Amino acid sequence: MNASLCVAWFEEAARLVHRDRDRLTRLDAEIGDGDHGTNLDRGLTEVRKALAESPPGSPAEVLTLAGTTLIRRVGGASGPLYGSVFRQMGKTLQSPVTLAAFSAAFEEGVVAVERLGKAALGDKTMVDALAPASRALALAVRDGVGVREAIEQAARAAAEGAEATIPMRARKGRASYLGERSVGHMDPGAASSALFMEALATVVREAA
Amino acid sequence: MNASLCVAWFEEAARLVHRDRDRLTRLDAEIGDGDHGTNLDRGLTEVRKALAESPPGSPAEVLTLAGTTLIRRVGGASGPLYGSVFRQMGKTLQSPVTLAAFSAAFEEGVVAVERLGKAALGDKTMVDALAPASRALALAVRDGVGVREAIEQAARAAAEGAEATIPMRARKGRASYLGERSVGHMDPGAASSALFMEALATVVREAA
Amino acid sequence: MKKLINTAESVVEDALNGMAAAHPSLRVRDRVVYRAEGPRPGKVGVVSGGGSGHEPLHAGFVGYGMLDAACPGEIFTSPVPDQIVEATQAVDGGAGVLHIVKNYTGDVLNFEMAAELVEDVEVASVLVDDDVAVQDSLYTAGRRGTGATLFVEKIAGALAEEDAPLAEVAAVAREVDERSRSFGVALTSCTTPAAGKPMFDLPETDVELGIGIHGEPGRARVPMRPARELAVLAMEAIHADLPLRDDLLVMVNGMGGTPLMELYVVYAEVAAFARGKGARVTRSLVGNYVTSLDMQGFSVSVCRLDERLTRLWDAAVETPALRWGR
Amino acid sequence: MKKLINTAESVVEDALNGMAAAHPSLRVRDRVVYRAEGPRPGKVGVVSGGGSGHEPLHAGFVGYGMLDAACPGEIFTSPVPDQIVEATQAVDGGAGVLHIVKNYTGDVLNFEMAAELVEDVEVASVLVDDDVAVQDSLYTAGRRGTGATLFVEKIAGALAEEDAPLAEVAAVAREVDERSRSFGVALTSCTTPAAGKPMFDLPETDVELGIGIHGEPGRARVPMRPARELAVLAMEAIHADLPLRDDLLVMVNGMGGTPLMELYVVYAEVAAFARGKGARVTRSLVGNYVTSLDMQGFSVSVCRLDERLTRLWDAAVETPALRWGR
Ligand SMILES: Nc1ncnc2c1ncn2[C@@H]1O[C@H](COP(=O)(O)OP(=O)(O)O)[C@@H](O)[C@H]1O
Ligand SMILES: Nc1ncnc2c1ncn2[C@@H]1O[C@H](COP(=O)(O)OP(=O)(O)O)[C@@H](O)[C@H]1O
Ligand SMILES: [Mg+2]
Ligand SMILES: [Mg+2]
Ligand SMILES: [Mg+2]
Ligand SMILES: [Mg+2]
Repeated sequence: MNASLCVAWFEEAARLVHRDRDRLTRLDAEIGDGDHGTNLDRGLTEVRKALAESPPGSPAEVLTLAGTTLIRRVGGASGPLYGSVFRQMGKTLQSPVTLAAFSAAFEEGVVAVERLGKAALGDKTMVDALAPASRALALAVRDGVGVREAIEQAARAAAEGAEATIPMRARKGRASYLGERSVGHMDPGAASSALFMEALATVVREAA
Repeated sequence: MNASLCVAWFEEAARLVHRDRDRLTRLDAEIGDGDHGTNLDRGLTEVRKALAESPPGSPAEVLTLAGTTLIRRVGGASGPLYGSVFRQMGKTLQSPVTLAAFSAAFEEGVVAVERLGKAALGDKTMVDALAPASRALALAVRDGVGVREAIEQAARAAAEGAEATIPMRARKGRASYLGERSVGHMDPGAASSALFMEALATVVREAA
Repeated sequence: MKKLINTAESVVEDALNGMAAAHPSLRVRDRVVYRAEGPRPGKVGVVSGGGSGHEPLHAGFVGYGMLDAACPGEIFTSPVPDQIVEATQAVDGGAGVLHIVKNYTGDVLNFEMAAELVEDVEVASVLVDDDVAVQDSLYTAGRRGTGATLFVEKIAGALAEEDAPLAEVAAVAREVDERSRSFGVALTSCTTPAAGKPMFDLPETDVELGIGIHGEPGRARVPMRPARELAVLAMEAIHADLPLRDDLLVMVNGMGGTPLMELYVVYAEVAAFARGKGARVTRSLVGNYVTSLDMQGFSVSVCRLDERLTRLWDAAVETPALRWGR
Repeated sequence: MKKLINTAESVVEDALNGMAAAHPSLRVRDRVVYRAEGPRPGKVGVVSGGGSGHEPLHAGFVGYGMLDAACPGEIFTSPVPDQIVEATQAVDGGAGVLHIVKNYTGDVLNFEMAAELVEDVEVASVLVDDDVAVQDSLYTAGRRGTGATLFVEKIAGALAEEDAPLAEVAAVAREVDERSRSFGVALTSCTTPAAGKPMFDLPETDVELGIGIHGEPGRARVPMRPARELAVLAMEAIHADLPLRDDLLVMVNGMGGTPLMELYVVYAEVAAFARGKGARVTRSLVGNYVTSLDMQGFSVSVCRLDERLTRLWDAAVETPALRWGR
């Protein structure tokens, strides 16, 4: 993975989030406060702008700039949380960026969110999409799966993870205020995490 | 006409206004402020109570008590206006209460409203129902028509007068604020005046 | 319709009980709201009133530097003469009483009747008629009294507090009315508890221009547009009638159901318009002051200040809804 | 949806421009609202913030005796660390700065990040979590911060004005939070400008109990009932968690679209309930203070006062939305 592929990742993520903005906002309206789509859309627009203004030279720098921009421009819970994922990835990503290096950094990013949000698997948050994606990546590395296939598997795991939040009862974030009533709705942050992984799969597929 | 017939008049009017409260309020919502039905319903309930508590000995006293009660309990435009009709009638009604005496007092009542409200025929107010009713009474007296028939004619004239307010453009009261937009709606005060006359016709018919 | 009421019949009474409980500075008796401390000898009493549903007007303006008493009627129904007579006699401190009356047939008639019935108290009356949406002609009941009522009550109340004689207090009230204009815009209708449904139907695409404060439809219905354009429409209507110049007091008033945030959006445009005409907005007020139950919308009221009116506006006031200087 | 806005994107900016224009006592810069006169040496700075859409909270409480700065985020979105860092550094008068943070994940995270980034300023943080509708357990993000935020800001602000040290100002803020509870009821949902339609559908026959201030649905939906019963439901929930006794500060707060008249109806019932429990409501507030855009409904907040808290509540305050004593 090089810097331009990493930039392409955020551009594609921005496109998908913009396309699905209203869906994310609607998911958030059901069990939160109805701003997740606009929050992320605003944040990723700023990320694109920042990446275009001063194109970073390495994937690590792309991730750090994206993370910092999300923290500085989004607000809400998802700003600091997504920002931390990418900042932590940028901080820990080893060169050259092999699948193994990417997988390791991604896991660091997920751990950072779990720590910051004090969230665990099953709490009905973005962690429920991110953690399975990280696990899929790690397994792919272990089994020597090719990059493209590995990322596809991670994207599928994230999508399934997001689906799996539907029957969960939320224990973190705003949805937790609803208690039982949070059951039956997909977590908006898990849904947007699935979009991030879908975006990665798309740019990796197209780069191949 | 004796005191008890006059009391019966207000009881029947109270019944009709209560029955048509929502219609009067709706008419007032269209070109006014949506309180005419509740205003008159509240006022006539108080009139019934007052008449029951200290039953007056003469029609003149009934009218005066009704008028005073309306002024003291209704508020809005219709309280002072209807109150003045009946107070003025009470003040000027001659004994014995022949049709001619009643007609003369009624005319005095109408003149009182016209003066107080500075309203003339065609301004789209209660005057447009009351004045034709008074004229019908006067004509009936001139032509020696029987009491029952005379009152029926007055009631018909009031109803027609109320209908005739529909195409008018209001020049008095709240409806005047609407200018052209007041056209096409019956004036609520004219509608309630028609009910007063209908009530009188009913009690006279039943007394016969 | 969902409303925080017990019954439609008791809503005025229940709300007055709440006011009395919430504000030890007020005393409520027989449907009149007084200052708890009663009349001050030598001070002109200032009394207003009108239909309920416009809260905080009028009862929320009873207190030091403003009203001595308010007479609330039923919803959108002017009070009855008895209330006004009671209030007038109770607040007279020997210097007479000013009636501040919004120009509606019902208010005018009931206050007139009351003024005739009052005994041993000198009464002066001032009509407020600031709404430029209504043509003052032979073909209307004259302009309505709306937002400027607050200006009149504040400034007349301040002068009364200085022990000015009745004629002067009445004169300044008239002067404020003459120098003030208002215009209102509705995004939605309002719903009275008694009717239980909106007074008029206003589709999602339209707004009513030139509304009053009783849920009456306005003069015209036009397509919805951005806040900036609505503010300009209102200001143009005012400016056409009272050229905006020199020092202005400007109120952007919510109709009851409009969030404060939106009123500030409107205020920014209103202030920019006034500046564009070369006027200075030296005093302002943004909030829900002269309302129409749960209606969404706003009105703008403008008063052309001079030094004396500015001083009286700035004078201390201590009421439930308007308070500064103490 | 009809709203008095120019565009959904610009609404926060436009409203802040309106606030700046309307209140010469405020200065707005880079999405932070400050007192125009700037920090006073030796005084602890008091900063709060959160998503917009709750007006007048927080920016309407910037001024003498309350906040030094407010950081408004986008609608229902907590501010970003940059704003908070800016505000914190700008208002420090050398005695440190208190952050008053409503307990929501987003607010907590952004204020925490800001506190880490601030340089050369001592920062203390207080979480407000007064909403009894949420169980404080391992299975939730903890209780939400709602109406009591106003109490905390007022009382901490008053103590800061007396030049108390940071630790004491933080301690009194924590004490107020501990002594306060709130409960909210929605009659309608609210509509964010971005979404353009109500957050949830609430039929004409039902209300939501235990709502927050971001249009989140509540804990339960029950059939609509008279104001008296809704008030009792709210007060029972509070009383079960914090027994009502001695002196109380009570706020009946409108959610933004509720007319003042209805809030007074509710207040009468709330006060009666408190009296019924043998408590004394010695201070009260009725109005739209901590809102949720155009939502119709109310919340009740109660704080158990002692002599010191009463004195601090009574201390002079001069902000756009809360003002007394000067
Ligand atoms: N404590 C937490 N840990 C991990 N993720 C969280 C936590 N709290 C919230 N989230 C995620 O953030 C999402 C909400 O983001 P967003 O709507 O942008 O912020 P906010 O909740 O402040 O309005 C949730 O759907 C959830 O996935
Ligand atoms: N100046 C007037 N002269 C005669 N009748 C009037 C006048 N103004 C109003 N009315 C009558 O009063 C009716 C309205 O009564 P009501 O709704 O009870 O009072 P308000 O207009 O104060 O709400 C009108 O329909 C009209 O018939
Ligand atoms: Mg959200
Ligand atoms: Mg009417
Ligand atoms: Mg009326
Ligand atoms: Mg949010």
